[in-house]
Amino acid sequence: MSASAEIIARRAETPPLPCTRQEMMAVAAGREIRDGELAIFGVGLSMLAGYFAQACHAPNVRAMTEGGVYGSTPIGGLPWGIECNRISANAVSFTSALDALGCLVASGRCDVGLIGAAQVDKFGNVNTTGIWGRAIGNEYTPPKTRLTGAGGANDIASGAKRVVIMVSHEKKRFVEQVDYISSPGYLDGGDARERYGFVGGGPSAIVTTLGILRPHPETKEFELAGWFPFASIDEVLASTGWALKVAPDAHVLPAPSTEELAALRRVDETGMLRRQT
Amino acid sequence: MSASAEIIARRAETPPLPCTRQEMMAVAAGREIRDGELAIFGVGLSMLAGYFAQACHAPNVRAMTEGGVYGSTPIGGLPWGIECNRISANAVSFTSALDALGCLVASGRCDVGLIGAAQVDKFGNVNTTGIWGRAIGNEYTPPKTRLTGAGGANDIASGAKRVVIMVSHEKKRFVEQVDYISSPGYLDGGDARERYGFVGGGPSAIVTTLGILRPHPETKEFELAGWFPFASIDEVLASTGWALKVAPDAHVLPAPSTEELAALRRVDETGMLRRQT
Amino acid sequence: MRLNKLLSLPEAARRYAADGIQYASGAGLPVGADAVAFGRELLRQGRKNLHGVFHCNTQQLNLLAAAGAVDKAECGFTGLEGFGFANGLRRAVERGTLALEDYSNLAMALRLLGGALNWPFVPATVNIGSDIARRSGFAPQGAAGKIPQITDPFSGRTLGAFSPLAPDLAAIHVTLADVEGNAIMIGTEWSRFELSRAAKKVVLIADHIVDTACMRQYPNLVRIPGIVVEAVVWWPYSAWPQASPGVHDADEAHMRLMNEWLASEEGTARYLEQFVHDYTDLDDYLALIGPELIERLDNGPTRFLLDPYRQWIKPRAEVEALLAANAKHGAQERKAA
Amino acid sequence: MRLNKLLSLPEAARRYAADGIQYASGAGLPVGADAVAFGRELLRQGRKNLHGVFHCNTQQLNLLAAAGAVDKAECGFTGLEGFGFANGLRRAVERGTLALEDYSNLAMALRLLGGALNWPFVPATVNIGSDIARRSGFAPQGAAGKIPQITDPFSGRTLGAFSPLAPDLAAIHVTLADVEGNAIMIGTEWSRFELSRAAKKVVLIADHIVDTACMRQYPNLVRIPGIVVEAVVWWPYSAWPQASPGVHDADEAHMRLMNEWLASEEGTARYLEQFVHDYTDLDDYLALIGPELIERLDNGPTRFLLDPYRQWIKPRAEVEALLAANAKHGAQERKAA
Repeated sequence: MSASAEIIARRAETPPLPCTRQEMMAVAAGREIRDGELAIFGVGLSMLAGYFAQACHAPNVRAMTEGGVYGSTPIGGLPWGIECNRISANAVSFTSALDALGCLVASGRCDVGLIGAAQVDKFGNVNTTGIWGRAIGNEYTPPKTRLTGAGGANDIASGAKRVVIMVSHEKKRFVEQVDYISSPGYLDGGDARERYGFVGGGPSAIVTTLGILRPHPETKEFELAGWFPFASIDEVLASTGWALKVAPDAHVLPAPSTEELAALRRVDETGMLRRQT
Repeated sequence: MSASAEIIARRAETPPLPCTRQEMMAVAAGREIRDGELAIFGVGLSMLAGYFAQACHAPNVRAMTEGGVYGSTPIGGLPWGIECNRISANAVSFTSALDALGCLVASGRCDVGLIGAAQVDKFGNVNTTGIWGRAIGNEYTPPKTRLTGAGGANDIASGAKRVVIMVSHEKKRFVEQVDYISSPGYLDGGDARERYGFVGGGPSAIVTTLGILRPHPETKEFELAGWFPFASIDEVLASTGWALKVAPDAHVLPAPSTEELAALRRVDETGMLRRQT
Repeated sequence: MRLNKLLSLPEAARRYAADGIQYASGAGLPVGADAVAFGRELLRQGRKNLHGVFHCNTQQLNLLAAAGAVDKAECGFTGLEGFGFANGLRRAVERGTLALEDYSNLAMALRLLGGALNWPFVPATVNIGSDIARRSGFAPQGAAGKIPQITDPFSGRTLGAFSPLAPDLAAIHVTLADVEGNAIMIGTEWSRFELSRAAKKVVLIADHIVDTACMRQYPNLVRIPGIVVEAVVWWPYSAWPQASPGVHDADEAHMRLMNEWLASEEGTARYLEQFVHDYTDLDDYLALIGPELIERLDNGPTRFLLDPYRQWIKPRAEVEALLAANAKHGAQERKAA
Repeated sequence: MRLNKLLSLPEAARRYAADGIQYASGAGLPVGADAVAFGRELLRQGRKNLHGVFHCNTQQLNLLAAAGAVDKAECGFTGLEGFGFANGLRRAVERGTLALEDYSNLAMALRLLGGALNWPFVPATVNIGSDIARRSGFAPQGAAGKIPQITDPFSGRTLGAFSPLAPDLAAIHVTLADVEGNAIMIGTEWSRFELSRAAKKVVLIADHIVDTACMRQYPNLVRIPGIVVEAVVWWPYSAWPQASPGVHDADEAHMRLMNEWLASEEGTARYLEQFVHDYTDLDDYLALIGPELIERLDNGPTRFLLDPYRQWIKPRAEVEALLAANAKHGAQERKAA
């Protein structure tokens, strides 16, 4: 048994987690970020995950927001926006959208982006634009439910070296095909991204409330790579709207360590993630 | 006799000017600038002419340089450059080349630009790149004499609503065809500018050490529109390297008024123009 | 060019806005510095059929859309970040009374840059491949003209082309302005720099009026010079309930109340009555927010960012005197004409 | 990522420059703030066959060209403004030993923007129609690939396309930097913002090192954040004999002397001997300028522009201690590896 397999086995036997599912998800997403990387975070969960990484294992992550806010760490709780004073209070530089999303992200310089999704499909395409509940058809009509639009996520999905998608694991969100591709994953799979010359590599992980999905290296179809200690393969499959494949090396993922949880809770000062279970 | 003809006749009888030819030229060029205009000045003579206009008849001219230096007036003598401290000392805004030459000039927003020339031809094309002394031929070779390149003048010539060219009136400079078009005038005449979709209107005047040339409304060939009191049609023709036409309404131009000269000399604090006759 | 460009908020809206224009807000991010008060004034003056150019939705667009004053809008992000979906905007979109053209946030910035440079098109390496390029709210029958393909002449590879934006009017929120229209923004510029060059007319709405000496001390901060500005409006708390970094925090309770009320027609009517049509002047407007809350919002964590400039901030009486002088001058000019 | 990025001038040049690279200077205008001292150091280290990307010529390119270290260069303006033609550069061009590719000043800025955005090409509405588009110093046989035609997909009209620039190394002059590489420029940015995003590696040469607290007070002035910077060099008067707004004036006498000497091979050899190879360290370099002249140049009319930041300027001893700490750290890292 390898050292890491041993850890996994030990974790799998641990009693119910001392944290919420949202916290587990934030920790799992944060683990995707490596020290020293240039990383762009959105608002909410993804910002928490990013700053958790910085507070924990990636102290030199170069964090930015799409507003061109550089070098800041949130104070007094999670910012409700990327120009929230909680994040504007200690920045070293303010520039612009063109700079952040253009010169640093769409250009291919940014190592990793964290984005959210209302719907995601098996090729990692993200919908944050609207819910039609049907194919739109030839003539475009307004959605039944209008969402937030693409924002900067389309630019991140096109340009960042890799993208981590964070989404709550529910069947209605994990669909065979999204109603509308707001931010491109692997489109219809394989090397489809090459058709558009995207400099970004596409999504490397979908981190959910139940586990992590990763793309098959060839087909780019997302497969179950791991599940959280409180979840199971069956729960994941039942919560996914397509016939999800399970990767051969899929395994239970380690619960947050004491250090991880402490770091996360320092970042989540106001306990946003602890309230939402 | 109309009032203006009367003025002209009276001016023509005035004794030798109380100013240098360079000063006359600066005043004549400055008269091309109207109050309130957004105007871009180069270094040297054109900056003097521009700030003379501001000091004299166009107090609300909105002066800028291609470095994105806004709202300043030179102090302590003529700046030797567009980032000279003499002009950086009282600016209200510093931006960039992209802003000044792109957003404000090439965009078509700038009303008037003053540029210089080493050579100019009958269609107002300007050469500041090099002197070959022959047609370059199919294969490009280095010039006999390398000059300064186009700088921002090409952008001004392409985008400013109108352009005033300032050049010393010598036969070697007023040529049938410039060796190299650094900054486009009317190219080969007529509506040639339309082929390139230039938003700028092209040169409205060539102000020289002897007088002013203006383009024929149809052919765009530059013609003699007026000469300075110390000059004559014959001197102008003899100093021009192409068969210069004289416009039907060509006339002698008014000498600098006392007010004009006083304003110019306030701007030309260090007497640069008075030394160069 | 007049050097004193101060106008009252109502006068600026009257002079530069009209029904049917392409109207852009110059804002920080969705919940950041936006001249929401300018949108309130547009509604007070009954403006309608607006074509909104909002890099991101803010409470201004949310309100204008809820009130039915906007027929068309182009946006990157249409939510309210941490405050959820923008209920007024989403209602108008779902009902089909507002045609919304979707782009990404970078696309909007680039389209404004294209307008600023007066380019015929802007190269697009984003939005291609997604439904943003395949679906058009403005041309439901076919989006082929939205982000057409072009070929890179160097490599032969295919990419997209964005259409530039050149709005008729931009009402840009700035932290500090002098009476000539030189302006300093504190916080992200977002796309206000590009917009100030792309728009046909620019009106600044400033939190504070400062002496021009401030601009001469900090010329590199003056990213919007007066030469591109038509008018300067002084209206404190114009961004309310949103934040203005360095000046005041967001009013989180009103952010929520506003968005809740805009979720229904009745709520919208109530909001318009109480928070749009009911105040008569600046004092009245500030009373809506309330002095206690203002004091709290004024003492947020970014307050220190304004410290270097406080010495140049003109007191209210002086701003009002300058405004009156300009109004008198304008009246004389109109009489003479 | 190291937070302390301070390197000595020789070490920065050694680590990031090499023969044959595309080397860009990040400067103000021709006679403005340019890290001329970085060019001197390149010559001291014997660098050659450089491909110069100089938005405008400065005394740095004039010197590098005179010394024969540059084979190719791309420029907008190649003069020295009020100081006349650049004699070192013009000699190299006229002799044919330096291939010069001409663009306009806007074209250079746009090409750097294109590099910053990683676009395949940049729309060109200038330079077209002129000999800039018809003549290529890099491809004398035919300029067809220099500014090829493209068709606007919206209107069908024809325009040009510029090739983007992404230099291997940019040595950018800034007024103030902290040890992390956050930087403030005083005076026009010219194209330093675009260049700092377009270049593959960025080294800052700063007049002063300041505490990061300065950047947190003025984040809107920090147009180059540390996240795009490899190394920070402290070298006072690096722009000499040119000016650095807010810090020092131009040394007009040396501007003239330098350009006169560079007009001939003999003069160039003399210049290299006396002003490039002869100094051993910063004190020695400053002695070349001389304390009296430094005092005069320090007291120019833009001096007041630096006042707000003086409280954060680190004294020389502290900068040298930080530099030593980083050098030690670097040596340990190399030993460990």
